[in-house]
Amino acid sequence: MNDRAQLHTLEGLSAAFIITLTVLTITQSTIIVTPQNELAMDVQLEQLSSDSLAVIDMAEHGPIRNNLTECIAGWDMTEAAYPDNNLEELDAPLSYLLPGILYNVDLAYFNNDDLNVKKVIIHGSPSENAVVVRHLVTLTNETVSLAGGGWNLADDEIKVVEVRMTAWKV
Amino acid sequence: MKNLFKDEKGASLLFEYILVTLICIGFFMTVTLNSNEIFIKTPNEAVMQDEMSDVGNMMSTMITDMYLVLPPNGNIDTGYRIPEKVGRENYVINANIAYTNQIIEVISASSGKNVRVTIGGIARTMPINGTASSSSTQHVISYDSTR
Amino acid sequence: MESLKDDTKGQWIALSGLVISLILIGLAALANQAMLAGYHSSNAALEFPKENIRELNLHTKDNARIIRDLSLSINQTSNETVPVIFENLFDSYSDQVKKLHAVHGETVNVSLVSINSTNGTYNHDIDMILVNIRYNDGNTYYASEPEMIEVRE
Amino acid sequence: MFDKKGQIAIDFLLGISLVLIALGFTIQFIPGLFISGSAGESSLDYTAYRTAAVLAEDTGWWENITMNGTDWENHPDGMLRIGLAADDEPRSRLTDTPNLISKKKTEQFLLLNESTIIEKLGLYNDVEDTHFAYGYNISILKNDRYLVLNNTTVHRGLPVPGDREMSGITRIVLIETGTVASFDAKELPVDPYSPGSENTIINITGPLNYELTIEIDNLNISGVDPSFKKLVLDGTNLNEGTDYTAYKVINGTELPLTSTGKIDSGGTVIFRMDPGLFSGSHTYQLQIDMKDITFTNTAPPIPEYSEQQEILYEPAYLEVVVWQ
Repeated sequence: MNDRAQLHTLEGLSAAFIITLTVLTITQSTIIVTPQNELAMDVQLEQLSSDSLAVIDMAEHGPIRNNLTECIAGWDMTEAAYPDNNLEELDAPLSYLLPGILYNVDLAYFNNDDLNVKKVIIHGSPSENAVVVRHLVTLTNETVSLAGGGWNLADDEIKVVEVRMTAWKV
Repeated sequence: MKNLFKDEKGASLLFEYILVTLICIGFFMTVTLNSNEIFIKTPNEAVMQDEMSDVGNMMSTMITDMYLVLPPNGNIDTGYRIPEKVGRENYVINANIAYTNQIIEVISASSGKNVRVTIGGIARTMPINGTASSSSTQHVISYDSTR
Repeated sequence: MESLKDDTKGQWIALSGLVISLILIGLAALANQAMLAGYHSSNAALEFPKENIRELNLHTKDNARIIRDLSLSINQTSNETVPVIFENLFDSYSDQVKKLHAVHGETVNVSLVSINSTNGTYNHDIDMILVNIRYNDGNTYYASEPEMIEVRE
Repeated sequence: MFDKKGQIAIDFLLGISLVLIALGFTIQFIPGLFISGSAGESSLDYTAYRTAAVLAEDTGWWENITMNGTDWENHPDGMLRIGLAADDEPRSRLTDTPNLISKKKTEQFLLLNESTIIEKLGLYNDVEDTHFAYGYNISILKNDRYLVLNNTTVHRGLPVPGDREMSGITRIVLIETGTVASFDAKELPVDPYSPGSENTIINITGPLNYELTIEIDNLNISGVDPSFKKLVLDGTNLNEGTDYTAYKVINGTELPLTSTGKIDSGGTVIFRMDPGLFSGSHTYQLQIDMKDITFTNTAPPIPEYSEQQEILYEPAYLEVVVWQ
């Protein structure tokens, strides 16, 4: 028998085999690498975050005890310093509603013409894909004194506060 | 047959070259003949299907989102951008059949390929109509309660 | 098989196969990277400021109710009429909302159109407020004119 | 056959042809290779998002020749759009309370037939006027389990297949799960049937078929170990865990309370009662026994649950998953 005659056939066979194998590997891996694209995950995160604020805003009874206005009204006007949070009433329902998601909450409001942005909940520094959602609440002296907060409003004053939440996946 | 294998001249250098050349010519002929099909049409088809469904879905999602905040008295205008071409072709977004079929259609003018996207019953309470052509990339969806 | 070992020449067919595979892998890696970077032909749909518009609208409604209650209680101790107090408070609200949105590059205008009372005693009580709400973020323009708000519970 | 020279060309040809065939296949594959992974997927993403948005934020719509409104749950025949958001003003098209899910609409949604859901929610792919329905799974989850409304689990569609590309979106919603009545402990009477200032009583008129929640706040603590002892319904002791669960509120969060756990001063206690207890149509008497907590009012009147009751909304997750 002549052995040499098969040399090139074997070579060709192995080359074909390598190419086919590569194609197969790639087809399999594209699906594994991108199970859900980035866009969809961002949308989901943003939706969950804004839902959580909306739901807290409407809550009355059940596991969420205080609605968003009451939570904010009860703030004692001191900023949070990591790792201590300063608004446990809001942190509790948020962590209940958003398992696996970290967030920071800032309050923005105007004192005459000066913008104040105060940190009230800090859970770390946001990652690259963080989303920001906003919600507005109106405080009056009545809601503040009921919730025992330190806002110090006049009887005939209303204060619009923007609750700004930065959320990201861990 | 025995002779074929025994004869060394049968596979002479010349015959070898002829065979190789023939096979190569055969291969390149097939490739050239089908190159348009293989290298341009198939990828284009795949890209078009993808992008047209993207554009249609974008429209449908935007209309749904808009519907959910429509003012009872008033108006909304929102600008959006669409890609100039899907694959290599121009296209038209057609929302005129939305009322009856609950569908937004993206049609390519030259190849006639179309992709349809559902809009989930919204068109029955908010009449939707209009077309948008990819010849301009900036468009506006507009709603006015008084019309 | 002896001759296979002996032959140390190029084996270029197998080599070309390997090269083609490597090119393919490179291509696949590139394509995946583009996907991971969030490249998408059109994500304008999700840039529609639905939540912002809704929040502005719903909050204005809530706020009108809060202001109504507040102005009725201020009226007990003040000699101003309810509509006057209401208007002042609403102006303050409108101003604060405008500033808060301006921070994000959005133009918002909430203005009071009229204060209505069905029993005609709107010096003391109010049950319907009409306001104009306008929102513009440069890409989307929203106007509700007027938005009718029932403030009596 | 023993010649060592003749075969080189045929051998080479065979090798090169094999490579060319493989190469041809590969080239044919390439365009589909990189795009097919995301082609149907982005469409599914959008569909899931739209479906969830319409369900959670829209009220739905029905109309016939003379009338229309958002209360489609009362007129399923004329239903044009499915939406689960609660609405107190059926004439106006939008709701002021997105993400607040109506119990009646959800119940009606569970009764709709398969083709109506696919058609009205647009859960299909339209290719040349032929509809190819997507697989879908719409459910409301509470504490990682399907929510149960009136003995029906809130779940439509097929179980999610593990081997397919799919896309899902989750929304946080508030759903009506039952009723709640809040009582001020200062207004609750001392139980006249088993006197003792640490026992109080509430009347509950049946039949009731939804979960009851009783909240008592402003508790007057009189000793060192303020706690809750037991619940007695018409003379029978109730079982903790099966007939009811008890909670206390600390810092705005609900924590489980056992019959030995301590209650903080000024605290609130909450009892969740199984609806099966109140199926008869007469008035039940629920006796609440405390320890080191006193009540001062005298009966009559005995407070009635239904006079205080409000709708209880609880947070839950609305999940929509679609696949080809």
